[in-house]
Amino acid sequence: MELYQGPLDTKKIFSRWLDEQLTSNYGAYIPFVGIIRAEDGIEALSFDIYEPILQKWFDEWQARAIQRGAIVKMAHSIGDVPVHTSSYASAVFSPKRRVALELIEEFVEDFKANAPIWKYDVKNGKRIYAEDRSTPMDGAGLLA
Amino acid sequence: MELYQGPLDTKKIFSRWLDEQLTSNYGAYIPFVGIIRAEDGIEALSFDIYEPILQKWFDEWQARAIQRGAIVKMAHSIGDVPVHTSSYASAVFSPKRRVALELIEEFVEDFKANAPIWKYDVKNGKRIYAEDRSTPMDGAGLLA
Amino acid sequence: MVIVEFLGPIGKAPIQIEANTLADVSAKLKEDAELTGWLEKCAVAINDSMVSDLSVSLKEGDRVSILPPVCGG
Amino acid sequence: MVIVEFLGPIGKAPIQIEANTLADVSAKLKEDAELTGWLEKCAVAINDSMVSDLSVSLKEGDRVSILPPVCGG
Repeated sequence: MELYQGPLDTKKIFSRWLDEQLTSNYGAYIPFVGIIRAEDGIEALSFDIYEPILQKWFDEWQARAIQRGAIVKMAHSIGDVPVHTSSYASAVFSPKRRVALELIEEFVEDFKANAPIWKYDVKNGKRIYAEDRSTPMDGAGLLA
Repeated sequence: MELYQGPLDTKKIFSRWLDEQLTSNYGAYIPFVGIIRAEDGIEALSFDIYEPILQKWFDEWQARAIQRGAIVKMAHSIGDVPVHTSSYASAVFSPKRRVALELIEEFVEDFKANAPIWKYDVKNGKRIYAEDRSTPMDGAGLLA
Repeated sequence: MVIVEFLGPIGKAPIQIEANTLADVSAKLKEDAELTGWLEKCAVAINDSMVSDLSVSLKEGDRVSILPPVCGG
Repeated sequence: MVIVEFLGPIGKAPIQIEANTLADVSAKLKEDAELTGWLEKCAVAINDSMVSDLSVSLKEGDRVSILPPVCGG
């Protein structure tokens, strides 16, 4: 798992992940790249990350992937990421395409639901929590 | 759609596809990269392609993707592709992740079932049709 | 006359035959012992469009393609 | 004493409270009008492990994290 201040260099990340697995004999490599869309007059999105829990979440996913003969990769931005640049890249490597196609979907969807990352719109230099687009994590409401 | 003699330079292709859509305001980019696995003592895989029907198949997919607000990309090798290099890359760009995740799966699965491409194992310099791994296309058996 | 071409691993040169429909093509190809194993696994295109109906009529110069099982990727 | 920290957009400094269980933490936090809107949407971790049971007991120095709705990507 990799965290970066500001936008991701997804070209470098794509290439490095490929090089890292060059001789691992995986047959399918599926990256997912998230790009910041220009909408609602935002200049950028901005992210807070709570790394200890994100790392645990990722490590559990890695263990699950390995049980299925695959591996997962992930990179995310911290702080401001301007529109038309990337804040998120993840990937699955697997011997066969079926497992890879299934895993990338499960991995990305669970990431959206349970990775401890908070998103803010940046407008006129101000950070506004993207509450309407955010999802309570599994187990939310325990203290209510 | 892009066809190349020999292995694909997937790093260049990934980067170029990203650059081509830099200002299209898509939020999700999902490439699928096929890598030749070392197995059964093969040196390489080799491919025949019937381009006119492949182009039609691809154009129909592009039209379907556009109806869903997305686009698809594809590159494939012709001839020999050594183990641990790539013969196939495809991708979906879409405003949102759900459509992208659904489309990449449908696109890759239909590609495996209906793209007019024939695969051969290369062993000791000889091409052997990979019959056991091949799938009759939709409508097969019409003349039997 | 129509042209029948055999794609990929079938490894047979194109042939010209008299045929008014795909049913005629089918009858003709079944006479070739080399092809009997292939026909039940092969799909068919006319002038590069996939077809699924034996009764489709053919005209002079049409190109019929025989497509064996595929495995791209 | 346990430490309660509020992550992301809650924007509140950590506090120290007396609590033997998460139920005690819940009771304490409900006294804070600033937090009432957050609690029903927030998940909870103890020492960076997610928890789903109010009766879990706490020991001196434990760190309780309050995690508001997320949106990575």
